[in-house]
Amino acid sequence: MAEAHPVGFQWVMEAKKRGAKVFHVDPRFTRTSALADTYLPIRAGTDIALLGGVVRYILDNELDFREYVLAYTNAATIVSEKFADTEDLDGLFSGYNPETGSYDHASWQYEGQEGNTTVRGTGKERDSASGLEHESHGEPVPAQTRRDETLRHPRCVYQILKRHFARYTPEMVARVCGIPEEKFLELARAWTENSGRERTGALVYSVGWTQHSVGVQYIRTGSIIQTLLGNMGRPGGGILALRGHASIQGSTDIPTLFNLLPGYLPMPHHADHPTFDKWVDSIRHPGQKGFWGNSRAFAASLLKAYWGDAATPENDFGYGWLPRMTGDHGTYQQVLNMIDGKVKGYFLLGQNPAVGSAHGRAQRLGMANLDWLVVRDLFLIESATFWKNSPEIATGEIVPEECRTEVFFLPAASHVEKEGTFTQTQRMLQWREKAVNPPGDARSELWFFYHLGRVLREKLAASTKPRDRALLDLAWDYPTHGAHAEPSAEAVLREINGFDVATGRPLNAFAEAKDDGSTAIGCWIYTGVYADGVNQAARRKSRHEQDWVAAEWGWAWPANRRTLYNRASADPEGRPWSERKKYVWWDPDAGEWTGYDVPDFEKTKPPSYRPPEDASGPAALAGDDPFVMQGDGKAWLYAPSGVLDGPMPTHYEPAESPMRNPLYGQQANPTRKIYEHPINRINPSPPEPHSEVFPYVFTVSRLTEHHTAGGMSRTVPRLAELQPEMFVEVSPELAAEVGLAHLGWAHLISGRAVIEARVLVTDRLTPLRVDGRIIHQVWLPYHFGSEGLVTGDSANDLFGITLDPNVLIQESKVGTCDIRSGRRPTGPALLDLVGDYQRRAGMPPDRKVPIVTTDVLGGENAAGSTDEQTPEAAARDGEDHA
Amino acid sequence: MPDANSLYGPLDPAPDAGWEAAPPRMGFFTDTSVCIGCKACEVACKEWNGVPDSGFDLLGMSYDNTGALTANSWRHVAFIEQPRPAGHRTPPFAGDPTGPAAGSPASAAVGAGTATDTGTNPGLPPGRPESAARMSTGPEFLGMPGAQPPGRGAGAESRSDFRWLMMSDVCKHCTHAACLDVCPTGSLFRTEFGTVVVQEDICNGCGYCISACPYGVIDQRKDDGRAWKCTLCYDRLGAGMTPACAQACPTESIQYGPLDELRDRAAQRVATLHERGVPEARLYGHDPTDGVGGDGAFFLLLDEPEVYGLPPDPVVTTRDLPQMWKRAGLAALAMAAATVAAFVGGSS
Amino acid sequence: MSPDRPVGALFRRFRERLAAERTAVANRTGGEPGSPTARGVGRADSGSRATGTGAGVGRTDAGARDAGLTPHPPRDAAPTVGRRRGGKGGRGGEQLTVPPAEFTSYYGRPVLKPPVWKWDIAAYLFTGGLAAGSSLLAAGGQLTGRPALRRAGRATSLAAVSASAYFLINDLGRPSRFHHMLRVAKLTSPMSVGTWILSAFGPAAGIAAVAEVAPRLPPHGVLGPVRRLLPPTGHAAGLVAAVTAPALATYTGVLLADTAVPSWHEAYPELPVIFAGSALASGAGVGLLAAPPGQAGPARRLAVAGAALELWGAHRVENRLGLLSEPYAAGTPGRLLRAGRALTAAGVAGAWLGRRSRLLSAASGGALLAASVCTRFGIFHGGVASARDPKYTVVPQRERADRGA
Amino acid sequence: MGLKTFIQGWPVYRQLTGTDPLGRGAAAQSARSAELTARTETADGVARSVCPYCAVGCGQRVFHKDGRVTQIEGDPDSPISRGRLCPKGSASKSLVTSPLRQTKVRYRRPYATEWEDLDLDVALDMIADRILAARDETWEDVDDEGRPLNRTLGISSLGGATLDNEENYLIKKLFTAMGALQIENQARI
Repeated sequence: MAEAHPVGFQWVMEAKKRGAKVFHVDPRFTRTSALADTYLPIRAGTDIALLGGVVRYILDNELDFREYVLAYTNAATIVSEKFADTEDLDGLFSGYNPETGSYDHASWQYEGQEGNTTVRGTGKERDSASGLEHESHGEPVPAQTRRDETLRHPRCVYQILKRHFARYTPEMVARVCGIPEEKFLELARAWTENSGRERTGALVYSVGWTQHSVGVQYIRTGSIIQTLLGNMGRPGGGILALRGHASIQGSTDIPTLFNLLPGYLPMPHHADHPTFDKWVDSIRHPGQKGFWGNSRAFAASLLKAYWGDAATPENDFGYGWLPRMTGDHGTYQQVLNMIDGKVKGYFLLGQNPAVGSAHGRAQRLGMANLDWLVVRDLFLIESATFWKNSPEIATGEIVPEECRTEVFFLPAASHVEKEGTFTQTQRMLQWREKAVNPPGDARSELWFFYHLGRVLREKLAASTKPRDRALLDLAWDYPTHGAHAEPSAEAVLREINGFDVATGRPLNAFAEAKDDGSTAIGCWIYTGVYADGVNQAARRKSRHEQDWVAAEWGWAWPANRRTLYNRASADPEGRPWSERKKYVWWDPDAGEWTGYDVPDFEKTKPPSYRPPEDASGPAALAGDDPFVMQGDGKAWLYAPSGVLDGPMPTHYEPAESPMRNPLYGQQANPTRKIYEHPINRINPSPPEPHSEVFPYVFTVSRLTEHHTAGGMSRTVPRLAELQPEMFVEVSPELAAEVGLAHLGWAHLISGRAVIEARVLVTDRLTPLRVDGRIIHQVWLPYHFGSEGLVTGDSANDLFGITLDPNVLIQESKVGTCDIRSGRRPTGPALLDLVGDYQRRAGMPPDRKVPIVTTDVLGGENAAGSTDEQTPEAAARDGEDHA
Repeated sequence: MPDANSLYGPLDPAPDAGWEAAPPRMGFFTDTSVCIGCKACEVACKEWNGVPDSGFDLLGMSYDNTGALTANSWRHVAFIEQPRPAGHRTPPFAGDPTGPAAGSPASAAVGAGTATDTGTNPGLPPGRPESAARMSTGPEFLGMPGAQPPGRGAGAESRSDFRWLMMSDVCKHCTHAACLDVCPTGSLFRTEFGTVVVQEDICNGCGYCISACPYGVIDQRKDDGRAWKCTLCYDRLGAGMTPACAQACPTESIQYGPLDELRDRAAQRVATLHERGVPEARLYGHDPTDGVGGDGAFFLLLDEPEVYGLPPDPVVTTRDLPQMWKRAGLAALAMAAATVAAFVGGSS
Repeated sequence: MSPDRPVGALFRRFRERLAAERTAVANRTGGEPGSPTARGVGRADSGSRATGTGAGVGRTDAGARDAGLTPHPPRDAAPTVGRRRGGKGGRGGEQLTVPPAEFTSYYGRPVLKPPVWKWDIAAYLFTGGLAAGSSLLAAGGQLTGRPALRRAGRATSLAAVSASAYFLINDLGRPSRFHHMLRVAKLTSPMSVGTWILSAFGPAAGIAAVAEVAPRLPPHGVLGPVRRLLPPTGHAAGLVAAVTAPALATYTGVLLADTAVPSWHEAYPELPVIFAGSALASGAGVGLLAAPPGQAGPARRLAVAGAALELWGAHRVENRLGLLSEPYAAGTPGRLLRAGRALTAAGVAGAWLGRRSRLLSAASGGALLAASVCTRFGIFHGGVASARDPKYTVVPQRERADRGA
Repeated sequence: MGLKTFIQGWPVYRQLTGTDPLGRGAAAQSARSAELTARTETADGVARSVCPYCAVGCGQRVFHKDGRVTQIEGDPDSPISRGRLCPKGSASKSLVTSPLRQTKVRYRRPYATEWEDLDLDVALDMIADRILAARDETWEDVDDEGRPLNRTLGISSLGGATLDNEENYLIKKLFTAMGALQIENQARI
């Protein structure tokens, strides 16, 4: 955190000053470790084993915050007797289908609801990253579930959890993670001792967690701990995702993602959502509890915002115009399609996949096989110059004279040359004022897309093709100003906020959304950012003039709420759990919820409220159901649906690992998304042979002095001089083993590429004793590329493409490689070296990666081919580190 | 009239430099125990003061690629990797199969030899491998690093302990500033805030200040010939603003304010750290009775000053200036006498 | 002739001779060329880095002994560190048995910034002293009726002071701003004081020298009055110069001492004495070169006085300062100072033995001048070396701090 | 300048007559130093902005004069950052004023080995033509069961996560309307 989010880290130091204990878990000793009270070096890719150990420690010693757990979680709920755990199936859950490499969730359901799930073969949920749709939109679980408040029932969630994590003992944690037992126990003790009624503990992660083939389950494990300890919805608690880009949160809220529409509404799927009603019902699940009950209004209002007058109840608000998904259209699928010549044109908008995405070589070869490429950026980044200055030029894989890609580079306006809002990592929108005009041809994306749309509509004006109606009928009349006819960002923000179609009055809350076309809302969760016709995101009331919640600085969605689910900061009766930790509470005299923050609850719904049998939507939430977006108003320790790779987290080895999974016969995530493409060779892992060809584990992350792919830091002398060269950090032990010298050269080889770097021999890295053997890990920054003031090989070139099944985020935080002293070969010799390793490791182009590695299913090794497809997900942050 | 302590001893420098009704003396307190080594100070300083870059070479001095305070780096963040206990923290590598503690010393020894063109003179001279190694391992280190491969050196059997020291160095703005006193043009002068500033419109690059500074701070910019160093953002102070580095510092490692307040705050901080089991915490440059009359920019350190590249006990050269003039006078008289004798005495 | 030529030439010859001698020694002691000491020679005026100094010290001594040159004296006053390193080095070091440095510093880098003064400041130390010495000689000659001494003294004084001005301005980072020196008058700044001394001395020495052309002016016509007025003006100016000369010669000692450079600062009691002596000796040298033996008596006596002061001072700094004496004994500075001592001795001896030989007198005059050059450069580079090596900054301060603690 | 004022401006004179005989401070101050002011004081204006690097969302104050950014520093009012910035945030001025920034449209023809210039409006027009061509070439109306698809898989987009919400909104709106489905973002990575 100190490394990648230094200014955020000031609050950790603040807490430390007040006596908080800081633990840091990271494969390498970073600037954060230097300031932490305790640092735990861990084998990359084993966090679930560590966190699972903590879960076990909590349950075995009954250290959970029992009142909280009973009232606010599904711990007491009884699960179907059909459910079989990884304990019984050697690492698989019940319902696994080796053909599709995915799960049928029927057996995971609560007792008596086995027939309820809409989810059968989840292969298509995976391909359209739609698993978490059910977590965010709520799986249909009727209010009344069978519960055992004593938590003794063998099939209640509490007991199932206990059994599931039974084998995550301190010894096992040591065996898997390489963390000595004493160290682990110190962490477990501190965490539990500092949680409960009087104290809370916070959990902070970055993409060190998300960029894994089991990334979502990492975070699930964290949630389970924080929920058991009663740290959710309470001040000083929670799980904080430190995301890596100024508006990456906004990029998921108002997504430019293939499977999402603004406000986490799913992109329609050609098979599942033939009609507007089917689409809407798949979101709101008629009869279900919670705020998604209103989603018909949100959906209708979005389409109204898109197509204005042309969107009417009669034509389902133009639902028919929406493009339909048929499966995986994610960025990595796109790149492979580019290589296969299926994609004509590619827009890169302030993004540098040639350096920033996994498998840089595939990225660049894909770009080299387009008809045209549009790059909009501040600088000539690697992705704009791949045709003249990429590693593939040296190897002869790209020959400028033979590369047909037509490239348009359009200079972009910087953050001070345009106005608009960023949404930072705590969901807070902050408006930026414009300081100066952009230089020369530089323009904002707002300008580019507004005018691109204008030109397209002019060109199509005469068209009678039905396909063009969506463009021609688009509501696209934004006021412009200035010499460049810059569209008004405030006008767009108004549309995002939503307005009453008749009067144009900006809406104040998403509760005002209507499903009859009388309201238009660009992104329903942002409704309120323009409340009372005022740009709330532009508020800049000094922190000195308001309380510590600082509710009048910027605007946070939803409804300017700073802490989600904050109803949980009060007990079931609505009283603060403790005076020290009071945040939001029920005021009986005023008859309303009050506190420091905007209560995340219907303001006047008393704690004592119990819904009538037939209630649905928000009305079905009881006065003590704090988790208002959940189908049952409860926090889920066990997820009967929604998480595609299991109702509970399970440790799987990374897709590339030098180790056999010590916990189960199942080696890696059996539902991970893999691409079998000649260019995407995955290094062998046990039980496959030849894993010893790539004996070392490598992990990559950020340096404080650089930003992501370097486009905004290697171009700035102030930053470039602070970390001027690509390097690799190795432990003295590994240096001695391989014969590496400090500041000498080394090159690293994976099944995809070979890169070189200067060597830093440092005691900050250590070998780990894991399952009876020594594992060496090396660390690399991934900021370097071939352009800019300082250049170097790109660490991301080493990675293959394997994705988390829930959100289709690549595993780019851990891989296997070999490391050798000296510089890498150049030209064709470089390809020979990689080829030689591929031969030795047995990685032919048509290699099938074994998915199931346990014979519990009768030993059949199903290849990870996937079935047909479907929608959504909250994707997570690109880079930086755990 | 000049103060009795004009050349040595406790002194409030601004009035002594002729500032009547001077504001309270302002300064820096840099608390290295909360420094995260982010280098925001280096960048913020360069942005505000328009300081040129100081070389694009990987120095191999841990994460320090700046190397030293120079005319082109007015803040410098030092990084020291030591396989040594860090206060109350659990040993980071306890129980790990680590080898002998020779990684840091050996790497430091290599780092000692690197160089980069800082664009300044003398800039960043290379160092002595042995004392570099010693910095990274402490007195127990024996033998020449680099003589044996990393990880095979002498020292503890395994390095369970480890700490990473970071410290943002800067001009000390001494109470008795030798650079200022020896400056023949009055380019270096004492501001009303008690700080020491080079006036770029006056400096003629005589270089005297560079030899006079006991901390090795001030330095000469090659292409321009003048001497440059931290001004404690004199222009910002005039506008009632905080110096750029202190304003940027994310963790309040760099604190700016009236020196008296800072000294109290620092004393309390040391006390707190001692309570919390960090006995190695000590102040540096805070004492008005030290060799330079106390620094306007002082530090909380976690190891001996020399480990951070600071002189252990600097004394301002002008302490002895009266003596020097006396000696020169005597020598001059001797010269005259000798001449007279040579001409009047003797025959031929 | 350009004022810096003779000095430059002299200096170059010295470097060549010492270099030759060094390699001879290196060969005899099996020291490979490119060894730290060999590099040390090349370092003399290059301003490049002194990495190997530590390792070099011992070898230089060993080499020096084998070469039959004056070994540098035992360092009784030296703190433990200094002695051990000396002793160890004395046993002749192969590369890997360099004793561990018993001090710490940040990546072994210098704590101080070594002086940025180029060799022309060292040259100025000489020319300034020469100007002072010769103007005293001139005044003496003027008052005791020794016109040869007067003429030579005045001429040399002007030449030397002009050279001084050139060196000083040439060393500035911003020569065009040399006049900023006159902005302030600071007693705390030896360079400021020196500037004002020079501003008094320079013109006086100039006028005195110009006055020497009076006899060559036509007795009648416009220049007639000038011819009559010049001599008395010259006399006055000569006396003014002579009065300021001792200050000019000795302030430079303070100039070097008033720095953080360890071996300069600690030598503050001696430096003015050395420089005074060196100035006298060089002045005397001029006398011996220029004056017929008949008039050279005072010069010979001055030479003795100067040599005495210079040798006494030099001996003190090479022994009294303990560890901080090391830089004056080691490497180039050591060789320069030893050469200076030898030349001074030779010069004095020559001056007395050659009382009747114009040639021998002149030679010893030259030797004295050369001696002065060597001494100045030796002292200069000794200080620079002490600033380049963190040892000389850290060890004494650490000991002081520990004593204080 | 008269001789009198010259003399009085002479630091030596000020030393002799003033409160600073040693010439250390008041007497030695130059005219420039005496008039020195922070350029933030003389800026034409200051914009309240937000750091463009990571997602912490630190407040920035952007000072500008004559249409040029003259200083970017932390906003002390911000409850998030309290006026502090990391090295990247602190380097923002260098980022936006960098001489390396491209300010002209660059165009690379197929098979070309060098960039050439192109007028912005022409570029926009050419891009529009290529979009329509790709769209026509790869348009899918319905799947094999006749269910609507309304899309093209011939166009891809990958957006960075430093774009404004307003920009992302228009991007998604326009691409969706033209049937381009393969719109992705750093958020996936």
